Amino acid sequence: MKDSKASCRPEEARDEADGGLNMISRASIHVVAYATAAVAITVLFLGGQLGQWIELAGLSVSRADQIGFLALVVMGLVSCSFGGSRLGVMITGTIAAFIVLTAHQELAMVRYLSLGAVLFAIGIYGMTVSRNAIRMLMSIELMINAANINFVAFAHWVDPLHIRGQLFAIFVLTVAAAEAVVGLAIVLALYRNMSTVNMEKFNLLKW
Amino acid sequence: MESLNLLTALAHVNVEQGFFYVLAAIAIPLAYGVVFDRNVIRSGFLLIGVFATIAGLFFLLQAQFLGLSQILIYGVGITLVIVIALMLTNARQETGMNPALPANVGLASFVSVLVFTTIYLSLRSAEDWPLKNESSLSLPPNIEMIGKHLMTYYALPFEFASILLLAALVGAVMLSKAEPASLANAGDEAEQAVDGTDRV
Amino acid sequence: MVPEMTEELRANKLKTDEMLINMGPQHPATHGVLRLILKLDGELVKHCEPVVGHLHRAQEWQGQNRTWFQYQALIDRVDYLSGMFTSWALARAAEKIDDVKVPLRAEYMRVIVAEMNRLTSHLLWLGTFGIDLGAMMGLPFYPFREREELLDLLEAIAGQRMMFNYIRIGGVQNEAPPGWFARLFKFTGSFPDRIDEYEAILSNNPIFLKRTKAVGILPRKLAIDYGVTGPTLRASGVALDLRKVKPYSVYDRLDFAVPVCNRDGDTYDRYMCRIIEMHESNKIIRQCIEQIPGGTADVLREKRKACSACGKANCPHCGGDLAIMVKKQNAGLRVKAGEGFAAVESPRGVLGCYIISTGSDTAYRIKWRNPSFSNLAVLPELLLDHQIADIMAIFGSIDVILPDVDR
Amino acid sequence: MNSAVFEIGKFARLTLLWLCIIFGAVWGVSWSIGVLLPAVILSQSGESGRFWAQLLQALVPVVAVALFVPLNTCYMVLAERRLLALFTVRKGPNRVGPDGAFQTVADALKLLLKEEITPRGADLLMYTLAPVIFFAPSIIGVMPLLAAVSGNHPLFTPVNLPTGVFYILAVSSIPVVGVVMGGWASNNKYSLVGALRSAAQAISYEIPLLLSIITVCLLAGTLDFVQIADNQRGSLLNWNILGGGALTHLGIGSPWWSIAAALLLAACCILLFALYVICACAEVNRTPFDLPEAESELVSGFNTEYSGIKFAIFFLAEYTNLFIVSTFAAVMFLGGGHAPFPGLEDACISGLRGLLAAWFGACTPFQLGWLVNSLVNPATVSQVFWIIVKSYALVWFASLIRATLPRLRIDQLMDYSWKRLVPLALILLIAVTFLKELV
Repeated sequence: MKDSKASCRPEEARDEADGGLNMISRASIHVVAYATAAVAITVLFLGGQLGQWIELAGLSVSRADQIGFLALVVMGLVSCSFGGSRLGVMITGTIAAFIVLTAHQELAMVRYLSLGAVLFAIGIYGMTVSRNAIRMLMSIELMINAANINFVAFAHWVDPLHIRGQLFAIFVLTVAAAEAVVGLAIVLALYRNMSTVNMEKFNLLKW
Repeated sequence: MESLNLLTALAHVNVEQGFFYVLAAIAIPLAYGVVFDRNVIRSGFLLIGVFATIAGLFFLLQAQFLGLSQILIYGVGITLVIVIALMLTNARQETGMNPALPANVGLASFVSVLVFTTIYLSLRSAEDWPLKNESSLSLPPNIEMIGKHLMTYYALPFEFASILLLAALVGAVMLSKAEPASLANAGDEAEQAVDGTDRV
Repeated sequence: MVPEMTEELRANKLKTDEMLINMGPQHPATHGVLRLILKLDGELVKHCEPVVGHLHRAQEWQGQNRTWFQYQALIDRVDYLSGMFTSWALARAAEKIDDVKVPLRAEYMRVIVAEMNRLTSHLLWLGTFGIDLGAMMGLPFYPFREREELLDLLEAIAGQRMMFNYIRIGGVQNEAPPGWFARLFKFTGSFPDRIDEYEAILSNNPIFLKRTKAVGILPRKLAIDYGVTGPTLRASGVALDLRKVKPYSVYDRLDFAVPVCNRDGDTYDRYMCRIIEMHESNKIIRQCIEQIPGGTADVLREKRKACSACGKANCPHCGGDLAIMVKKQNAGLRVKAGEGFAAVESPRGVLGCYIISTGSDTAYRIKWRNPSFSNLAVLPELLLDHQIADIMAIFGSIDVILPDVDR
Repeated sequence: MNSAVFEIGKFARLTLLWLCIIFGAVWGVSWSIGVLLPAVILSQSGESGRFWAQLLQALVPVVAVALFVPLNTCYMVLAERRLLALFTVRKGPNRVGPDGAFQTVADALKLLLKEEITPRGADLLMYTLAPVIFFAPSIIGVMPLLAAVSGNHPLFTPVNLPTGVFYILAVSSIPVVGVVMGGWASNNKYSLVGALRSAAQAISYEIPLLLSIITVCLLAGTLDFVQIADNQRGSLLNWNILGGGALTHLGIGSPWWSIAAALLLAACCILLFALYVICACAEVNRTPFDLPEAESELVSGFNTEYSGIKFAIFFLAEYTNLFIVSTFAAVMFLGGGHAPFPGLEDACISGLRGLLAAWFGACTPFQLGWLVNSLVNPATVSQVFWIIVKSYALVWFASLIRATLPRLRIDQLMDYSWKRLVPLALILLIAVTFLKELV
């Protein structure tokens, strides 16, 4: 029992050692997140006025949007209270930024594409950063799904007659299934040999 | 179809937009959870949630068949396999630790923000989307359409996909087949372990 | 709590994540309070350690601190499914020390009730074995139907359904009530058909065969090494049955076979052994009813009514071998000084009792040799590399009674 | 022997009582909020009440399902217990209510009032979410079946998806997520093993299940429930279990190969039905495939730690799922709402119509005729009657299986699926398509 804890310790130590860059990035995330959270709260308080301003500016926004804003911000706050401070703020910030960026869009399609982009970005982050190989695979699945949203959105708006985007999404689904199966088999085989799924330990091909 | 009138009427009142935001507001926290949750198995379950919301988006986009396939294949099949893999490997190793590799965090967040910005800006800058005006309500059910396409224009890729799946299946079986020698000395080791533990 | 491995251990030996699981003492299928510490690799059992003693009641110590008369009643509780056999072993050991010759009629009565008890025990085993294999609602109740009839008969003769206290030092408790033999004879007539009924449910059921064939193979040598006895041993191909090998009571006068499997026994063989044993026990009971000196209780009663000389020691209807009890059963019951060992073949195997008596109203020392204890000892060997589901099949098939293990 | 007949009689009485309760309640409530209230609203407030009337009508299927599911579960549990008692020479529940009719109601009340216990170390969110995820699909899954059960009655057709079959298949694959989630979140090793078993089992039995359903859909040529049921109109010979009408096309002059193909097709379809029943048993965790909750091995598997209302929800969902697969089989294989003989159905409908006419002809002071006719449509009633008879027969059959067979082991279970059922399903898929063209 003690040994396994001891084995964690060096990593934590290194965590602190190269924390310089880390701290900066954390701080920047905080700044971004709090800023977007502030925007979200502004949206919450302004409510109807924001819609009027947008309409004044020549754009149209429907009542449903405002209801959507409200629901989103409430949900963000709820998740904030659930998920601990930093993650909650990040989530709220992302949602708020997402609303602000997409709510006034004329094209509904752009909303979907933006959501795809958000999920894709989250997936990229997870894939780059994950310590666990399986979590990395999950992030890849996330990215593939984000791409699928785009395909289906395009099929709906650009090619409703021949919904070829949906066809492509089906092929993507197939490939993703194959990828998941083989990827997991590789991870399991690695686990059998190395008895860990920690990406840092997979250093057989050092050079 | 008296009852359907109400639903179609509701569909015109921009409910679609509201539903979209609700789904997005579920999907984004869940996706964050997939990446950031300290418990990997839990993030596996959250991934199911992400897939379910994406299936919901597909329903909003009138892609019923794809939405159902998403639930059937992704939501249940793939994620369950992932969760099982997580349970088979030692997930306890990682719980309690920071799930992220610390060295990569700054770079990764930069890259992901960059990716999003790039995509978003390119979306905004595109002026002439080749949009079509046909209402998809009047079209034949998309499952028929998909079936026709798969059997005619896209027959060859379809076959290739099946071959790919077969290859993946065989490959996965070969990779994960346990070599019998590895089980040989498990017994004495287990004995040791039992002797060493608390027998309360 | 799962033991955490050191990094080297993990790297060298552990290939997939193993799991330590406690089966029991409060598990629905451990037949009592057995605790198995299992080490599982996925579904495979990699190590098993039975922990016994949760039901320890100091039965041996109590024997040294209770009068013989009290202890006779107490000892039925050791193996609550076959109480006749424990009291029989005690009675035989005490009689050996005492040099008492048990009347022949009493010996026949002992064999009858003991074989009936063997049937009830096997029937209960059959029902619970079905439950262990997951025939959740279906199976148990058919054997229990027959067991109920037998228990009614035993209750009629002993006044108790489980803790009979019927076989006493020096004979048996009392004569059978009116009509008892007729009922029993009628039951034995229909019972073989009932056994065929169970077999129709189980013996050819493909799922049952899959679950039992080639599962939990107990090699002959291993069984002998561990001191396994009873049907579990005979299913492994060793023809050890005290009733045949070292006939006691009147077993040498009876014609019955001892089922022995001619190969290393698996779970199915153990099941089959017990099924055949039930047929044989049934046969024994029928023979006893036919052979019993003095005829059935009703016949004897009629004869005694008609007899003028009754009550005298040489009366052909009531003296000599037609008595059922030769010692006074009261608090003054004593056994002569000396030591003796006697064993009987209980439904679970060889049940032995060793007594040292100083001639007082309590025993000086009593030691029991319980079949379940030795049979249970072989369990870890049997379970190795089997699946979780097989634990129950194997454990059920060796038929262990936990009070018999822990005493 | 006599006592067995007596017990069967009691069971029939119980069934009748409960059917009256279930369908009386569902019919009464649907009729009042689907017909009576809208009529009242429309007569009171005219055009302005149109929205509310429509809203009420749209709510009918939801309310009907919400009523039907718990009541039906009450009956199914009771029926199973009585049947198992019958099969195993016991009496079964016979204390609460007449012949124990309300035993399950009492049990449900007890479960609702029991304390909920959350084990230490459990993942609270997942632990709470699991029963919901397990239960939601069974509610959603009943919805499109309603259309088939009620013969496409407009009030009960909430989503007439043209891909109803696929919809049910997709939805019915969700519960296993709940099982895995609950098993993992309970922080109990037995639960975890049960959950893993369940996942493996669900994934491997889904394949032959899907294949068998796909084969039937190929035979019927559609994915629409209502259409599949309608295709089997006529007689027993038109049912999909006997080849979906292949036998009826045969005349005296048909060539020998056509006759042979039709007979073969019927045989294949019977096999297909057997395949479906086996896989469905495995999908809804019924004996002999109840490994995830194997009582003698894993105590109670994934729901070991659940108590109170959460356990009740698991229980409810399990039985509803059983009912769904049974109804699904009735629609896909056993002719849906059509009687086995054409004369029988007509007799049913005309008899009912006559009865209604006699009844409402005698008392029409309030001109209730149209109101009643809007829901007591004789054709609909006959349809519901036959489909319910068929699905309950399958449910009882599942009870019989439970009373008979021991449980399989996990490796045997997987073997059975991958080495026997999947090849069989593939062979049947090819054989049925081939023979269908030949007939």
